[in-house]
Amino acid sequence: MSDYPDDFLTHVYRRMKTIREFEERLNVEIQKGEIPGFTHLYAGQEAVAVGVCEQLDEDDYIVSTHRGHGHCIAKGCDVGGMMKEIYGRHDGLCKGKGGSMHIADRDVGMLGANAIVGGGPPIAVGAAIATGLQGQGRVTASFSGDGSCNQGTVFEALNLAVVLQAPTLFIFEDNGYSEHTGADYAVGSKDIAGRCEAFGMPVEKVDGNDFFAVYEAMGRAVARARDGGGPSAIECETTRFFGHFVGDPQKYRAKDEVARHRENLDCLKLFRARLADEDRLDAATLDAIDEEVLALIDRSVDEAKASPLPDVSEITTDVYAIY
Amino acid sequence: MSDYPDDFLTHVYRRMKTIREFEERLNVEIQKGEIPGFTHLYAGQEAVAVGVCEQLDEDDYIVSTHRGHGHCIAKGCDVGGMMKEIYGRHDGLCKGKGGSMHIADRDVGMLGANAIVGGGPPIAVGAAIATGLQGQGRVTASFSGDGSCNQGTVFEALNLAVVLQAPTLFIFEDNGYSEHTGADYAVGSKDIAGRCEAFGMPVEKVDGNDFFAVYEAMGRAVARARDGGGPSAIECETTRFFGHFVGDPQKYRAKDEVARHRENLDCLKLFRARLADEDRLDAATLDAIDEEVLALIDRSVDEAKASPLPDVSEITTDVYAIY
Amino acid sequence: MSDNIKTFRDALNEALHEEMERDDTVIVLGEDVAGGAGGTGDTVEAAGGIFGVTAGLARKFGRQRVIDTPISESAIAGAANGAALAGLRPVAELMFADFIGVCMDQVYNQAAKFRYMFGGKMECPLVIRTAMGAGMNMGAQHSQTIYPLLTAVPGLKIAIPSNAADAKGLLKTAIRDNDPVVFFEHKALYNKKSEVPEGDYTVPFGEADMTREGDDVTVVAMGRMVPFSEKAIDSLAEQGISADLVDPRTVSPMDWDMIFESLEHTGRLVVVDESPPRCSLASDIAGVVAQEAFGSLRAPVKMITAPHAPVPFSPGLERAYVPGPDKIAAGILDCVKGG
Amino acid sequence: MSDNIKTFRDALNEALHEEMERDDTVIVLGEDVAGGAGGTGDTVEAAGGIFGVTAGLARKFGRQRVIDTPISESAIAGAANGAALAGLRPVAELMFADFIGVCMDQVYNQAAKFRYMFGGKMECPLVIRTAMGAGMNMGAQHSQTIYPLLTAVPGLKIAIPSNAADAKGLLKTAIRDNDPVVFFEHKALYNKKSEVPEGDYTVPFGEADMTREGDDVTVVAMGRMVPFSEKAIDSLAEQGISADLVDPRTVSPMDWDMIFESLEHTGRLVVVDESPPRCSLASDIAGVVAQEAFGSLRAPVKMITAPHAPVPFSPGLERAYVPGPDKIAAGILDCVKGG
Ligand SMILES: Cc1ncc(C[n+]2csc(CCOP(=O)(O)OP(=O)(O)O)c2C)c(N)n1
Ligand SMILES: Cc1ncc(C[n+]2csc(CCOP(=O)(O)OP(=O)(O)O)c2C)c(N)n1
Ligand SMILES: [Mg+2]
Ligand SMILES: [Mg+2]
Repeated sequence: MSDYPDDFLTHVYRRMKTIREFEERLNVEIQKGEIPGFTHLYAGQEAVAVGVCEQLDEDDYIVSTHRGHGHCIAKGCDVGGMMKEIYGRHDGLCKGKGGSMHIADRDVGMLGANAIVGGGPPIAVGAAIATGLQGQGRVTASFSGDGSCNQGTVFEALNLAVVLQAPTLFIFEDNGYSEHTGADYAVGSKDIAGRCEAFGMPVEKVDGNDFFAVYEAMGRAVARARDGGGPSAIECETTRFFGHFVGDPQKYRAKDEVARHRENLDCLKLFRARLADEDRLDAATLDAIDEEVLALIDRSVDEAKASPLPDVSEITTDVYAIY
Repeated sequence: MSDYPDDFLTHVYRRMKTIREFEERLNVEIQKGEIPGFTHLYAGQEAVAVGVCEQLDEDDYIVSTHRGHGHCIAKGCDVGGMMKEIYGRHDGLCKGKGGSMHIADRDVGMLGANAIVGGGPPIAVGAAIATGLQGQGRVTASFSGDGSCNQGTVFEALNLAVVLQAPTLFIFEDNGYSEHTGADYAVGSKDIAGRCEAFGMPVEKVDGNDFFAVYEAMGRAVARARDGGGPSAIECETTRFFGHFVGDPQKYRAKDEVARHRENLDCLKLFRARLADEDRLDAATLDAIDEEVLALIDRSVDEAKASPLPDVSEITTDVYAIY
Repeated sequence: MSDNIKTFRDALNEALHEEMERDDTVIVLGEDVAGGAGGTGDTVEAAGGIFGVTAGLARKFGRQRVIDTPISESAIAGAANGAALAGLRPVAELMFADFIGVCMDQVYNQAAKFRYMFGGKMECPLVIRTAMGAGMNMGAQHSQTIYPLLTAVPGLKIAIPSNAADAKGLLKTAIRDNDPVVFFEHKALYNKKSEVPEGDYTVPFGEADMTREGDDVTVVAMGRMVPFSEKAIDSLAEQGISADLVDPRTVSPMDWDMIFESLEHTGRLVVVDESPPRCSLASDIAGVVAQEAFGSLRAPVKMITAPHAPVPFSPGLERAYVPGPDKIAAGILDCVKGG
Repeated sequence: MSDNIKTFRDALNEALHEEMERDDTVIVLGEDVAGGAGGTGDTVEAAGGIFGVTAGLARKFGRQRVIDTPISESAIAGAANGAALAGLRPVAELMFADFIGVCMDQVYNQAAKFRYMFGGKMECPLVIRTAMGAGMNMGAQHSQTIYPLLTAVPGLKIAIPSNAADAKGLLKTAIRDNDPVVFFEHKALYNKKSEVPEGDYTVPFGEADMTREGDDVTVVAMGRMVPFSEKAIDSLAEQGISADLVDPRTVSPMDWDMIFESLEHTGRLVVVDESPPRCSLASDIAGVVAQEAFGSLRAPVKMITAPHAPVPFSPGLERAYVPGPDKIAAGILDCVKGG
């Protein structure tokens, strides 16, 4: 870690912290009834999104999932625009038409969250075909969960990427659950990485709560892909700090599981501990970032609440309408 | 082989020969323009169908593919009824409504050919769930091709069978091609068995032109499944003696490939050679079977041609009609 | 409140309990239908299905008959098909109707066609239960009413209950039917309460229900559009307008006769469908009427549908997207005044 | 015979060649579209696609732009989506339209909805070409005309050419369009020859073609039903009956105006659709007319469709299943005599 410059470390910390506070705040606002719809929080998994996206340039692509806020923030989506979108406001990133599960921003290479489990990976292969053809060494990262990796579309994408040697990075976030179902039940082989390997691509399995582990594995995979070495996969073991969606009573988890994981597997805590161990950056610097992040989130919520809802005429714009 | 009784060997030979001659004759009739539609011939792969189905009882199930004639005959479908079906006659196995790609016969445990690549395996898992629940140790075999094993539905079926430990036998017939595309191209990992293993089931890879190899591997898999040991897979390397469909010019194959394979990989020849080697059954016995089979096929074609077409009123029977 | 007042959800749950009790070939499968599996906690006590419709089934009937699956809708629908061909009566849950896209083949090419393709020799007694509809701000991929896409498919039967009593009776009929049935449950109705008769009863397929009777216009509506249309019609009473309201309950088979008979009396037709307009149930009914009951029509047919757009997320947009009582009332008025 | 007489297949092939030449962001992908890959033989010389529509493209434009895929329709459609979002103009081949069932999600939930869900900031300029229709005894899973299922989906454009010239012009428009287009090619038309203008031209979406003009009835038909309807109409001339024949060419967008205008003149509507009746294009058009042009109608609308059944295999059954010229003529006669 000693190689990483300070500004990189503060940047990474800020990104992870921004995701965390974004989600913690959403959890509060949703329970207050301020936010419409169906929201899946990413808290706990920040090291994956940031570890992956820090290896990407702005013109590389990502394709995300129903649990996409973290991926969006990590890829550089505007936090204010996201918050407005989640509040359904007219100046949200998608004009309020998409919502939490459909945030996208081509300007930063974010090709879309996706409310269909397994919807993203085939799309990612297509983006990789495009950049492959355009020949600038750009890559596409595709996020999937442990549950998603039982959807047939995901395997088709893995195989197609191998056949075409499309520069795709398949990131599997194993947070142990798909809704109420444990990965130990639904993934018959109990081994996601082994599947990727069997489809013919190199794979690494890493501790998804350790930013550096994710970042470094992604670095190897991206280098290979940019170099014409084709697709790779990374399996990240991580944990979900909230329920599947906000309001989920989580009876299917041991009573103390979340508390234990918040204690022992919190990627932000681990990151700070690692910095402390290696005597990098002082706590005050990080605390100051915390303050800034909290202020940013406060501001984004205030602005979202103050922002107008879309005009009803927007219902039939942005689609070819024939009535 | 010395363990196998004579009547088993003659039975097996007759079944394989029946499939072969059924297909050879269809090839002729189709080119004469006598048979409607789109027909995929199974010739060359007989050892797989028969090796698999000989391990099954009548009340075990199979689920087949677009290239299903061999599976049907091996499972005990009436050859005359099949021929009539392929000719579209009213007394065909499916009243002429299904045709070559949609032959089924529940009475012999044949749950249907399927014109959708990858359509069958999920259905097979369901049949296996049913027999598993009914608790009589019955099993279901599911046939797929090398091309089919790139369809997402197949992977979903593999995983679901493992999760539920459903007594399903997944038979992959690698005949080297899906339509014009080589398995060496379309199967990114070039290894079907490895995929099955990665999904968590035991798998054997066998010479699909060797009846005994298929039969014995299937025996082990079936024994395990009947015993509550869950699903297994078998990858059978074999070859297609005709084009993808009748009329396919097969430019994508080396000019002499079919001739070479007919010479060296013909499962019937290999079966006879093995019998001769081990001094079992004389040629005359087998030649007599050949004669009987040819007579059976002749008769089935004659009867099919003589049989009436379905009455037009049949268009709207066997479906819930509201107009 | 009488004990017979139950939610739509509980009525469905009761139907499942009773049918599983009555017939041990009935099984239930889907994602989290048993409450989840694996993990570190107590899945048996967890709700059954994310909408709770299958709650308690696993505890009562065991995990052999109430099967939690991976997220593999093609395998779920396909396994239901195979189990049905092999003699069971599976009830598969497709969590959101929108997800039909990942398992459409098993529904429209397989289940729907087996009996016909196989010459009448195989039946596929399968039910696919699925939650549909807008109203909860779930966005474009979790809010659709895709029943027109499946009504178009010969071989499928399509049920769309609008109240708790019908939900229970129709689900029982669906489970006992020997053809594949797709059973659409509107998410916004799950918590709606109404009277549900005690014990075992069925509601036949192909028999519509007339929930309002009147003189000026025939309104046909399904699912959540039925209570909305009732509101609309009731609101028009003070203007002296009355209507027949036909709730088909199943749209395939469809009770055309009740619609045609009503039209003989009223001469005017309004069709209300939460789906976008093209190739919808609204245009289907309007089209059939224009052919079969043209002589009865005294005014242009009026179709009230969602606009030709995906379902928007933002609450105001979604509210305006879904035909509501006001819009329906305005449409009825329009139709009555027209012609 | 003039050089401009070409098959429907060759017209499509020409459009693909010209568009790939004109714009190097156009790529083609699908099963065997390049002729196959791997294996022991010579795939470059093999036909392009099993219907030969993409023949010669791989040789000319290379396998980077003409991509053979495994049998993975969800990945094909999904990859086309991703490539489109990333700036290409993919033309994906779905070998048979019936196969939509294994990739429906990528078409109806993804491609169709991106632009809307993402607030207008992303376009998905994608074409899915697919072969449809009965007439070749391919059975229930290889013979359907599933365009109603996709016409129902907001966000998709739907083209259904009926002749070689339109096939070429519409395919060019489809490729240049910034929305996803599903392009339906009737298998029984591939070998049909007709005049195709030289060089570059486009046929706009949403503009119908009137291929017959007359007084007694308006016939609307698409795909193979157009030549069949022409035959039917021509056969009625000796009985003194004449008809407008409207070929919409695209059914979404749909040229309603031409239909309404024709109806003002004729007062009678016959809709011919190879699909089964429910939620079909036939009932869609009939329904919209019953709302928008009711005043023009002097007789019941007549829908001529396939029966509500899967497509049967046996040749006699299949022939009787598909609306043919005789049945269409009888339907027109019926309509003209009625009301
Ligand atoms: C095709 C499809 N099936 C089911 C769902 C419902 N659903 C949404 S998220 C989810 C669980 C996904 O689990 P996983 O992939 O592990 O992601 P996580 O929620 O843990 O991030 C399910 C079943 C869906 N959205 N799409
Ligand atoms: C979903 C689907 N996609 C494509 C096809 C067209 N098709 C029919 S058979 C076939 C090749 C199948 O290859 P394989 O699984 O190896 O079986 P084989 O033909 O060699 O027996 C294809 C592409 C189809 N029927 N269904
Ligand atoms: Mg998970
Ligand atoms: Mg093959």
